[in-house]
Amino acid sequence: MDGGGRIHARVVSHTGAEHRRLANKVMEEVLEQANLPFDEISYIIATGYGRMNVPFADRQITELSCHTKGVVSLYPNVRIAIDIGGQDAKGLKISDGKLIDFVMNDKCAAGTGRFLEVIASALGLKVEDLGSISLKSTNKVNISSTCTVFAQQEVISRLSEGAPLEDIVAGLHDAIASRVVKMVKRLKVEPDVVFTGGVAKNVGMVKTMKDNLGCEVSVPEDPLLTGAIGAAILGKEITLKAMAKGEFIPRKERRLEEVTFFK
Amino acid sequence: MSVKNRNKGLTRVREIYQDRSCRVKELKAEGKKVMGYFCIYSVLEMMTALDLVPYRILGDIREPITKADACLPTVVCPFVRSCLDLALKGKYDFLDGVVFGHVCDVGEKTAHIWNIYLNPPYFHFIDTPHTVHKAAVGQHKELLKEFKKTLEAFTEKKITAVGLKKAIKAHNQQRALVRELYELRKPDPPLISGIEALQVMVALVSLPVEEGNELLEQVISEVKQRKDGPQKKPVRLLVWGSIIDDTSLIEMIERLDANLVMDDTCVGSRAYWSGVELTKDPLDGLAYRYLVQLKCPRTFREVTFGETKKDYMADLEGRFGYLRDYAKEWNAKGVILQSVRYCDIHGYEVPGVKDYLDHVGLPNIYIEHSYTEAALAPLRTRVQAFLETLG
Amino acid sequence: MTDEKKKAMNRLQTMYPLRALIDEMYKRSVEAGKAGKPTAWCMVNWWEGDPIVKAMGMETVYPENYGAACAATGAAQAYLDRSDSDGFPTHMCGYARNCIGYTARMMELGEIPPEAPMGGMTKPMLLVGAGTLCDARYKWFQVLGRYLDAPVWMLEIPHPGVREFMMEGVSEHNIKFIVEELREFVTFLERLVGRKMDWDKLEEITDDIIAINRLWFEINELRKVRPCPMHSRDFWTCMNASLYPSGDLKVSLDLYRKMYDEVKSRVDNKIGSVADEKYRLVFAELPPWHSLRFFDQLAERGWNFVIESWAYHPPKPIDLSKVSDPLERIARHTYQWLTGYFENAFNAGEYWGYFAYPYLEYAKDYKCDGAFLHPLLTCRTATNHLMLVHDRLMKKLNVPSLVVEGDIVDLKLFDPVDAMRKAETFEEIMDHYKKVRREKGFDW
Amino acid sequence: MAWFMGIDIGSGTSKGVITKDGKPKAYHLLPSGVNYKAVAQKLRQELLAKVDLSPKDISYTVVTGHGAGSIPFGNQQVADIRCCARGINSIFPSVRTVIDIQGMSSQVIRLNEEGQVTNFAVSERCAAGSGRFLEIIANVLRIDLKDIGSLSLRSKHPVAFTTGCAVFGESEAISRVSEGISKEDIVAGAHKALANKISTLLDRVGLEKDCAISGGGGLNTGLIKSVEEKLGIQLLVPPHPQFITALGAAIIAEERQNHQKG
Repeated sequence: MDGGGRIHARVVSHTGAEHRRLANKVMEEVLEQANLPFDEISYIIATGYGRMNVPFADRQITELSCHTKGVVSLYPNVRIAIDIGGQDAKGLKISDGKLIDFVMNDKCAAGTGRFLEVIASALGLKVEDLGSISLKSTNKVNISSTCTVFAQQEVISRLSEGAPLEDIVAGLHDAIASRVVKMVKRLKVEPDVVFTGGVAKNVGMVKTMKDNLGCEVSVPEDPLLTGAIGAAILGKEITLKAMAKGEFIPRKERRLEEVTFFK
Repeated sequence: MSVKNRNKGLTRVREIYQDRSCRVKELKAEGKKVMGYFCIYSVLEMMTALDLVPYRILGDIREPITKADACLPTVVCPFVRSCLDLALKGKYDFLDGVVFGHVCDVGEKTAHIWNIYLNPPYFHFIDTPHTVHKAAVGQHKELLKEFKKTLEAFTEKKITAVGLKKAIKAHNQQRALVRELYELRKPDPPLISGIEALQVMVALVSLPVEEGNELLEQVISEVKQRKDGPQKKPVRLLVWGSIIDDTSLIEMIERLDANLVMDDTCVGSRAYWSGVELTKDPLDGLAYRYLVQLKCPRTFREVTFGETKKDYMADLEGRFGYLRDYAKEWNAKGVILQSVRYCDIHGYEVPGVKDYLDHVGLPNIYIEHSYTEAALAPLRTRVQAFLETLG
Repeated sequence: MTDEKKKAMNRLQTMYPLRALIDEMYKRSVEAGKAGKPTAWCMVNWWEGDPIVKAMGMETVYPENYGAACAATGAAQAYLDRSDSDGFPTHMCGYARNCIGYTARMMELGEIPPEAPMGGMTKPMLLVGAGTLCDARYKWFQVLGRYLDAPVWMLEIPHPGVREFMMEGVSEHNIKFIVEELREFVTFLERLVGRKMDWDKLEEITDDIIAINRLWFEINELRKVRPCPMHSRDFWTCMNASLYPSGDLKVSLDLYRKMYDEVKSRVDNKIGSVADEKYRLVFAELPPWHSLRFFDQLAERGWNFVIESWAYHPPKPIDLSKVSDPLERIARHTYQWLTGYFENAFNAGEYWGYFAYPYLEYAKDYKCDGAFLHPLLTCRTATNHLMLVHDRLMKKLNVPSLVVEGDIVDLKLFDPVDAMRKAETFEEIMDHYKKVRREKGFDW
Repeated sequence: MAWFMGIDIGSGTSKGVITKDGKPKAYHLLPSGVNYKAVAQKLRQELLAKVDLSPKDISYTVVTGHGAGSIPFGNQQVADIRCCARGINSIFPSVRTVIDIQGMSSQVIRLNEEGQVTNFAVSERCAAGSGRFLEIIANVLRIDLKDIGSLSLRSKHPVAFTTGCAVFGESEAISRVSEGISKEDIVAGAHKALANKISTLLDRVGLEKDCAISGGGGLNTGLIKSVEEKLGIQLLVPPHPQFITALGAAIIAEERQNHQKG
């Protein structure tokens, strides 16, 4: 992102176990896309689960703050942001652009994207296809097990009892949505509601979330990037503020080699 | 003076924190009897008065629970399970006896299970009342008389009024010293970190009262002088909730951009804020202090009790007003409400505390942990985000 | 349920009118609410506070029973979710969360929720808490202050199964304590209701309750024979009239009399409560209210549940006729309940711990082949001691236990298929230990 | 010439065995997939084909396992725990304790000399106590499940998994990875954690030797090692451990047949 807040390059890549190597790879790609030398980057903020493993980042900020920034930049009137990723689900309460309260679940795969991943693989389906399948459903099957592991077992037996696939998949979507919405309700939901994260790409989930929340939800065109965009904005703000004051900004060395974990 | 000498007290504190039983085992070798007690409702003065060494039973957040599952279900307080687990693994074999108060359901059942499976030479259960009615205080005094009887039978000594008053003075002095220590957390940056403070508190429940007092005096004087105290951080925090007997949670918080300057938790300030009044019959002062003045959610306490109309806010004010005062005096900007998983007595309190803190405008966050180091990792994000909302 | 399933379990005819009393209890309190008469929500308090509240002319309902009712009718889930989104941890007592959710919804609507089972619980004038046995019951009524302006009175009582109570003089000061408590309670109620206590009425109610409990105790004594004439399901249905003494106690007394006669005639004619009694079991603690049909399936396999949780049972009878002060009579009656089941343990010089010992006595007296233990994921109190019970029954009596996790309210936590798989295996185990007991010279 | 069949429809895989005179003559395994009915029929066909028999040659069939309810054939349904006990008893009569580690749960079963169950403990409704835990860890580390055992054997310093829950375990594994800890140490840690779970199950029912392992877990060398280390005993590992329950079902079929005769 440049000083004017224009985005020049975006990269999304699957996080494996090796956060650090990945961070380097992503950085290389994004620099190549923007066709910039590394040193040109004034400030780098790392966020998300692996934020501690971005050796070249000048600062680490949690995904909650970054998501807030990112979402607000896209939807200035947002009051509630819901982010469902593969690892966790978050609800953010936002008041004039600032994060004032939040809830999150990262204890349990149920109610996260992981839930869908695990079960999709058990059903031999692609996660991307789940949404469209679920929309075909006429009466969704109620999935009683909370734990992903047992929900998977339950799904298999439902199928063996001859329940139609789409109804089960719809049931799964509903299971996540109801869990997340129950959690988010602790924030006292009010519009505008924005839905982000990998799961927000799933049309079925978007529909179920609307049904469960009983209100409209907006989804940015690239729901995976809101956190990164927010981080970039925060980086921009920090830099501009320091420049205005004429302060020197401490920066990490711009190096992309394998670094061993700092201890 | 070398750093080591300058921080002699804190070094001793760390020694004890790392090997809690080291001192009491020495004392046992010298022929003293060591009395394990569970939670803060066991009346320490009565043990001290008989020259017994009270030693608080704590868990070990680093030790996976394996043995306890055979006699306690897994869906109960992991702190209690950990305590029992250590005992079943023989780590509390050096205790000459154990004392349990009726602190909470799990504590109470564990008392019986402990007695059955470990069969200690001395065992006493105080059925501490759960309300603060006048009648309940009288009942509590009667219960302390029984405690006195069994202690005297076990030690074949008598508790004299003089001896008991002496013990009360010693423990009151410890409470006063702890409050003095906490005073040193008021400056910004605090003169002593949350981690160090907790280590001191853990040391105190692992030593005879006099030795604890000496150690406190030493720590207080050296902390006042030292130059290598905590750094200034953007946020000062107050922490409330269930027991914290391991520094890892506090470390997680202080590693982030915050100083933990005050607490209302067990092992922390909770057991030290109120002293015992020296009444004509010392048992009156003890019965009152240990039932009415100790403020743990295990006791039913309602400001509007006995009124025919209920006023929720007045009730909250009466129950949690002290938290606002703590925040004010220690200049804390936010409150971390924390509870170990499956703790009912704290669980029921949470929405009320939140209602109150929101009402008085103190930002707060509730985190629940399962008494394992690992479970802290995901909590870090919550706490950091909370700090970011404050900053 | 298919017909032959119905046949497998032989319900008592006299159970049905007793069951009907519960519906009346809710109806009466709603009407009283409408009529602006004093009403109270009570924790089960083992007759410590009931007679006093009743004598003050208050209509009572019991939110714990309402939790079971909501569970049985499937209404609970919505209330649990509500308490959940109000920020109460989900591991808390299912009854409490159900009650919190219900109250939140009722106060929001400004009236009894239309979907509320049994016609709902009317907004109370008073909350009578009783911590006896469990922390939740100290804390949960206080929590309702978030939604209700009804004052809470907390009844306090010593804890059951405490060995220290066997020390000389302790029981007497315990009784004294309870009486003092109750006196404070009476003065409070007089202020609240603006009416003086009618001591004669109190005495009459107290004696009715004592009579009901004595009869109820005798009925359960009859269950020791083979085949057992009365199944736990009938017990759970009929305990209400003892545990929740509301309405006309003379009616309850009469219904229990009829019940006694029916059970007695079954004993005389060797009629069992299941078609073919193969296994006799003791159940601990709280049943899965939402899945009681599970017991019909077990009945088909010859499982008879012959005795259950002592805490649901009345005190072992003692003579209180000489006690003149009704408050002291109440105190001694309740105190007998909370110590009576342990005396033998302590007299035998055994240390058992609260809740574990009565099951040993039950297993012996009711000749049980096994124990069905039901750990609850949302109730510490009814769960903490079950491992101990399991261990002691085996060590002392060679009676095996079947452990099936579940919950009282949240049916998501009970899996009947898995339970049945364990149950089938358990039959083999009960057979095995029947042999072992014979070899070791036990008489069953 | 009496033949018997045992069918075990697990939630992950379905196993079938044909026996004669208490000895296994044919084994077959299929992924359970989503249609238990179909897989059971297919399993039967392929089993019969292996010994070149037709359905009528089978005198008695016992079905068991998670999906037993939906099997269209079979003379009787028996709980898998009992089948497992009989199965192991037919191979190792000296075994008094068997640790059965399946995809969805683990159980420790005590049995007497006749192979009757005398006590058992099933892991709680928590995947941490089952083979599923290892699958989850393998999945989050993106390693192939079949390599997980051998990988763990290469570990020098297994990480301590302090959590008791598979999903916690997952996030814990992630945070360990992010601390730069090697996959083998994490996997080995996961094995140790499962071994701990199993030993607490054992604490409930008591360990009496000989002790055997069965179920899919019996194929995992890393798991066997960590259980043996934890318990300080040698585990007997039967041939085809994942078939023990199906085998037991066939044995019970044989018993029932003889019982009916005389």
